[in-house]
Amino acid sequence: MLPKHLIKYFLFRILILLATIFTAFTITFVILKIMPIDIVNNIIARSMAVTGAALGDPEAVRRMYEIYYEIFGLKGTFIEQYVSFLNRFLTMDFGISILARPATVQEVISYRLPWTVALLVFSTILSWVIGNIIGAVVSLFEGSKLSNILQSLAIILYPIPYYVFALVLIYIFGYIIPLFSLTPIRLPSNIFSLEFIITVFRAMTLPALSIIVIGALGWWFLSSRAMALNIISEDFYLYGEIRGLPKLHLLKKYLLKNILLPQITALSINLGTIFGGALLTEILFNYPGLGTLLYQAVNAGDYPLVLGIVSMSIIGVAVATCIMDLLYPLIDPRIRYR
Amino acid sequence: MRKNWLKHRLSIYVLVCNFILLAVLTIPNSFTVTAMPQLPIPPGIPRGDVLVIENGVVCPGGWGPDPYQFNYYQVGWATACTGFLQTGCGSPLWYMNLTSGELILWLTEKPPIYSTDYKTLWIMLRKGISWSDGHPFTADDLIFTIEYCRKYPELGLCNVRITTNVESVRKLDDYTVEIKLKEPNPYYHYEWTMRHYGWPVNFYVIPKHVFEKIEDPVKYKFYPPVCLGPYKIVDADPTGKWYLWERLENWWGTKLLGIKPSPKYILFVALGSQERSVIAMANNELDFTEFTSEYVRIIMDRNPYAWAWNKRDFPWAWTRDEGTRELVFNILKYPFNLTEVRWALTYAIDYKVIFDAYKTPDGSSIVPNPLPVSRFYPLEQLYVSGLKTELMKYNLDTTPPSYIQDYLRVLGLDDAITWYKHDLEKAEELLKSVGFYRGSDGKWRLPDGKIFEVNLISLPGAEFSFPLVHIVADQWRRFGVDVKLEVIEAYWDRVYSHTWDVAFEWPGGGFPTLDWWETPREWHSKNCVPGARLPWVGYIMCYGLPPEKIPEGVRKNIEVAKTVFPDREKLDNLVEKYIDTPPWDPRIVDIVKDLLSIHLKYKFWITVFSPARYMVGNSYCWEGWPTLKERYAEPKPYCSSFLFTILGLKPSERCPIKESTTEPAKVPKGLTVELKPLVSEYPPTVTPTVITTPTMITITVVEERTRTIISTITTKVVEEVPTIDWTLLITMALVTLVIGAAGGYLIRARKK
Amino acid sequence: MNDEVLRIKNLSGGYLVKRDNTLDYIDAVNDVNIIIKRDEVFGIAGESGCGKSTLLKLLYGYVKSPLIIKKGEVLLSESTNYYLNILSLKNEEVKKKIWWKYISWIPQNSMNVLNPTIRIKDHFLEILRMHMKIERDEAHKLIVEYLGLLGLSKDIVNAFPHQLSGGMRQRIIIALALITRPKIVLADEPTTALDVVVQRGILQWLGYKQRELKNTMIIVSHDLSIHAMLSKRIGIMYAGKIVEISRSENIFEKPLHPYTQLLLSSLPRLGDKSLRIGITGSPPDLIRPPLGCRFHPRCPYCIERCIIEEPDLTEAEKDHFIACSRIEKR
Amino acid sequence: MGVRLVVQGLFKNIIKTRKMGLKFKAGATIFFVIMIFGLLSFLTPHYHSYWYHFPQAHPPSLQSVDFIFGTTSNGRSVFWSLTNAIVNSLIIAVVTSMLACHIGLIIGILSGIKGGVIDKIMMFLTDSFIAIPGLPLTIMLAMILKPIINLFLLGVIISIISWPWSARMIRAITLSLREKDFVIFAKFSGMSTWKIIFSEIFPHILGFHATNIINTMLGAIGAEVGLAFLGLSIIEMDTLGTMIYWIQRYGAILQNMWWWVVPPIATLILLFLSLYLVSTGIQEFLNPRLRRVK
Repeated sequence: MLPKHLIKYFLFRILILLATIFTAFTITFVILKIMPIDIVNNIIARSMAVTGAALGDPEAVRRMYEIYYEIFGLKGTFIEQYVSFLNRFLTMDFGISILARPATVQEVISYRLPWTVALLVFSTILSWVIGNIIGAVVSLFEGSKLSNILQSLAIILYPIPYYVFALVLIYIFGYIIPLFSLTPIRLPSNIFSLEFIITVFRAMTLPALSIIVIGALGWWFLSSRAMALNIISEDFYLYGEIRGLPKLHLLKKYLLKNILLPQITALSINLGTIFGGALLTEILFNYPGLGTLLYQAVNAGDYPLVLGIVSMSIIGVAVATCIMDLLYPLIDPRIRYR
Repeated sequence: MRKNWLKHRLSIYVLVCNFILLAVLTIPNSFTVTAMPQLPIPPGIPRGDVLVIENGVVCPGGWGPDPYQFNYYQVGWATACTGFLQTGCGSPLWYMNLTSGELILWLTEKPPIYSTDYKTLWIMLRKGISWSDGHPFTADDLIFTIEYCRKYPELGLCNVRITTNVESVRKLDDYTVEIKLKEPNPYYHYEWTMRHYGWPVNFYVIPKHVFEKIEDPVKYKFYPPVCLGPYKIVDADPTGKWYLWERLENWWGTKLLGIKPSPKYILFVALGSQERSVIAMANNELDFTEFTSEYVRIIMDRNPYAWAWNKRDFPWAWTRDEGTRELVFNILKYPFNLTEVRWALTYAIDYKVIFDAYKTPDGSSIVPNPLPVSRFYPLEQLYVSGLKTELMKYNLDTTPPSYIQDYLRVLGLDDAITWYKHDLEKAEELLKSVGFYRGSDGKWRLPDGKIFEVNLISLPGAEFSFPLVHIVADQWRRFGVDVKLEVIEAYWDRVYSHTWDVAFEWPGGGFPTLDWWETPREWHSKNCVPGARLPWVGYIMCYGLPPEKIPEGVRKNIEVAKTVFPDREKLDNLVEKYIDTPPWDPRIVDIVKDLLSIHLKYKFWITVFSPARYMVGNSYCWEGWPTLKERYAEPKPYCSSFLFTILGLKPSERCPIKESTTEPAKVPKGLTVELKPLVSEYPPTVTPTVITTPTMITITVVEERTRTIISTITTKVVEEVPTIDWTLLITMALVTLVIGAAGGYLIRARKK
Repeated sequence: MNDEVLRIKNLSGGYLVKRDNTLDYIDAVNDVNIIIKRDEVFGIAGESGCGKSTLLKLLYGYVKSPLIIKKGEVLLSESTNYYLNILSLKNEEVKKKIWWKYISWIPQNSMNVLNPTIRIKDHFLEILRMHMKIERDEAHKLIVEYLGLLGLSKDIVNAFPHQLSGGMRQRIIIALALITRPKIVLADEPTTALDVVVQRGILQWLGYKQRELKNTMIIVSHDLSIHAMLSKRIGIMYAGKIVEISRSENIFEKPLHPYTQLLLSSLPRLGDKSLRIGITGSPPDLIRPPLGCRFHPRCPYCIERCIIEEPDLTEAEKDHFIACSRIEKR
Repeated sequence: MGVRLVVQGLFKNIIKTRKMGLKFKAGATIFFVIMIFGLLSFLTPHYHSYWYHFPQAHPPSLQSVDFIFGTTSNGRSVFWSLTNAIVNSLIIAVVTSMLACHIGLIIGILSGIKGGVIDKIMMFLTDSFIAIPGLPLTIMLAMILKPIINLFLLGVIISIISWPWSARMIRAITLSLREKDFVIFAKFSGMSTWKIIFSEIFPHILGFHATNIINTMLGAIGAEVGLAFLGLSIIEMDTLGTMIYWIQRYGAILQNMWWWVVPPIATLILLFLSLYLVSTGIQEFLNPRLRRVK
């Protein structure tokens, strides 16, 4: 059985988590409400403009507006709408997406979630692993040629805006050397076939590459190298060396283990953000992920969909942070519950 | 010694880097990599069996959020990106042949038959038609459609439009339907005729046997759709990026009319951006799409198989779009309620700059248009040339550049009519006449001393608004007007908030028929009642009315100015007459002329041009795209009439084919009839002998003279495609040089 | 019987440091000669920065940039007549053959020297597997047994370093150094981080262990009281040189070198109420050490010869070596 | 926790790498050159803002200053656009960094020093802002403020998503400082909280704060380019983002108009590079621990 103070701490942490999610949701809702877009008006007005025909009876038009406001949950005062959306949020049922009507928000998200998760989990973890390992290894050879080249490369790659890099990738691999097709892909039904792997590879390589190269060689590399250098100067590392432990053992047990613990926190927050999608990357690569969907929804003022995706992201990040806070003491023996 | 070597090492590094880059970039290029099409089609289907269409500009964001939504009567444009319209899945009763204005009898055997008072419409359906699931198509389906819309207010627009227009609907026999209208309306058949888009412009018939089982019309998705067209949907991407349609082998059209489309499969893809479309078409992964004038020159350079409107010759531009591009004034708001201000802003625009901005290397561009009427047969001859003397009063440019005149002549248009003169003096004079004055900073001030500000709004996605709005904003600013340009995503919502001054729109235009189009119908002041939401036509219906008559929705948001409009009554009368006159009646010509004269006099909108659109087909795999010479269909890839483009295609020898037929399936001649709906006193089934009133059009219009003049124009030859893309390489090399130099500096710095 | 364990011969070493684009050599250890015998606790004392720790590092063969060896040998008596020069071996060889087999190390600053992310037993396991090639399970048993022998609780085997007190950690470190029963144990300021009470306990324990295992121990500390407690012989170091070596009684009872005298006089003694006199001045800059006797700028008995001539370590009395020109002359 | 270790790591790392001074010099030099370029914008001729004033898509030539970098597809001088873009982008960057960093500084120090309930509330607010996905939030705000958008407001929008990170970092540093002897000593000697903040904590945070300002500038420039990419920046003005937006819009890369493509992208990369180098350089320069090592 857990000690009393631990239970108290756990409960408090979960309370904070709920409060965070609630506040973030409220902020999003308020901002969405301030947004000068009335999607019902937008949709009807657009149809009317294209029709070019008189709508005739003003009463009928007014009724039409009313019906739509009702269907999309946009009826009533600000507070009423807030309560209704909060209710939807609590049941995690965001109702019908206005853009994709009559599909529900969950349905629309579920079409794209696998893509986003596949891309971002894959590329985030890969860049995390690569960046940290390179960072730690390079710190062992601090001052050598390899270290200098890698460091310079990272310093140059880190600040390149990734959309510039993405564009370069598209032009090189989509056009000059058309290795990767730019057309959307079709997933084979058999997910265990070679064809499936090739198809997914084709669709994901370029966007993943753009994230991995910049992520791995940028932030992860720089931060892990910084921490590794920090650890190398610590007494326990020196004592490890004095005890004549093999280099590989030092790298694994002394360097990486101590670097990875704080980096895991950063990774978990990063993984939490995947539910928001990678907006610019997805738009640039025409990738069918949540980011593009969110952008479309924001543009159109599709409240349920925006709130659905943003809430997922909020919950993702908040829960990831909370879980890390709770689990961290288990992973890192130095930290205790406060 | 060593240090010296170090110094050189930097430059060696950079040089080596650049050489490697150059090698990487050039080697594959010089071997000309043959791009393997990697289309999202099921395995085993050869490229030649698939027609790949990008439907581009109309879908919001290029793709639909829910790909399985085909219940098109629901609010929004659910089916916009699916190929639903283009494949004829949503089939109308009639198509309009947009190159001639003739009706194409599709699901019907006859043109619409009106009663003499235009309160009843009889529709005679074709016998033997079946839905794609084999169920026969009858009058019940049509009646069910109308009743379905009437029954559910949740369907919104569909419900509103049926309840406003239709009194009752009745089945005379299995193939004859009688629609009773609430008011006399000789235009009602347009609601069932596919002219330029599809729903919400016109209605489709929905299958009764499917929809009658539906309890909640809001939740129903109608997937897979049951169609009347020659294709059925096979598969759709869950993320809406593509839709694959397969030819229906037992289609009623093949049996009844002998039409069998050539492509076995049609793939509609969303590529997301023009760049990607260019690259895809250059790689022959795309067969048809629309480009903007910037990108069309790129694709014509990159792919020798790319065909524009006149194959690879002048003119590439297709200028027969039904809409004209206008800058619409918020005429309820001061100072835009003043005709002088509107004209002054018109004269401050230099159309030659706009022409140049849209110009492509071959010399084709937009068509300058002083009137909100489409510039093609017969509207050009009837109205634009017809109002020439009127137009000349308004300072028309009498000495346009010769290249613009030549261009107009090639298109068969009146080369004397270009646009208003860029006349800043006159504009200045007009503004001063209403009390405006220039401040010391050169900016215009309102009489009360405030700076004259114009809030110009535009859609971001509409490629035709760009760069027009930017150029106009720039020119007005040069003239001393403070322009605030806003490019807004939720444009329509903004328009309906009435809080803008000038908006980019396309309320003008027209079809190759005698009547202009629907917009003047709403100009009647009876539409301006307090409770109404103003339909989007620039508020002409409210112009000149006292502010208290203006709808509250408007008054809530803007301060409505008092306006003197002496022609208000005249306009109302004209609109009444316009509504009562059938579209095929020659008397309508004079009415429209008068309407246009009023419009011209008060300059409610600045009609800037008829757009030049660049519809590019890739003839690598599919040939027979409609061209200037073989103008059998409209080339717009997102409109319903694109079905006829599909029917005109045949495979080239270059791509492997398996199941596509080698011949195009042209529409038989007998299907198209002149747009002259029949007028009868009795329902057709009651008296089989239909009495047609002989209302022949007595105006003789000059046939377009396109073909004969082409040879007189010097066309610019498109340069040969270079195998190695040097400039790009140099760009890349320079970028790496900069990066390399910085990197090298760092490396050297550390070495010290 | 040869009871020599380690012979340090003319050992000189220091640090190469780059400052403002000039390479400076810090002369940390200069011409040191010591012979260390079996079963002996040898103390090295001196002010901070006099090169004690550097000397220890050189003895251990832990030579890593910027530390370099200038000249000299560290001879380890492997068998009766065979000496192995540690400094001639390659880095890897030293690591494999010498460390923890012949020489082990008790580091300074016990608070931070244990890897915080692995358990105590893992620290032992590492050494056993690396230096003794003992398999995991066997090693585990061995560790528990060993810790029991040392009088440590079995529970700490599974503890993480931060869960232990400073004294406990220090014990663990000492245990780590002794587990392979090396001939020589080097202790670099073994108890500086601890409070006096714990310090005393640890030192007693260390002395007890040494007597039990009968190995040689070299203790480096600036704290003379530690030496008083443990060391049998003491070498006093000043500015990279050994200035006096003798048995600890000699050093404490009748120090000969003026530096030692001053060092001792600054040490509080029981019952002595006179004011303690510190040594005036500060240790010399080892980049440019003073000519002649390195202590002469601070030496109260400085004569002309001290400035000119560098004194050698000579045996002034029996087993009492001293490097001072004045004494030599006497 | 992780953040704190990263920050500490960065600090220590910089102490270790002795040649950072060169990085600072290199960064400052590049930045200086870019700034000089930007200052040229004060000489911008009035006709620069006009479209089609120059021939379209004219390659670079030396006939006049306007043509040094050629002209764009809409007949504007790339040279003048670039000089203006640099200034405008830097204005956005400075506004953002000033706002975000100082809000972060105040909140971070307060919650770090005060602890308890204040800390809990502030951190939970910060966490809430961190939990909302950044770019969508910016997009929404940009859309709300579109009718009245200007450079300053754009800066405000971007700073809304950047302040929480500053606050967290500053708090982490303050927390570690709070445990330090000198702060405890100051506290025991009866110094008031504000005095402690200003005399004991602040000097130690200053180094991080300076680098944070520059890093935020870097982030703001990047965020502006991202917004512009979606058409949500101020398209009427020249910024680095809108320059890239127009390049994209006119397909300049595919049209091989390298003279239009290279300047903004190269400037962007160089600006990022220089700011990054300067920020690492400043860390080295202002860190008191580093000074001791020297």
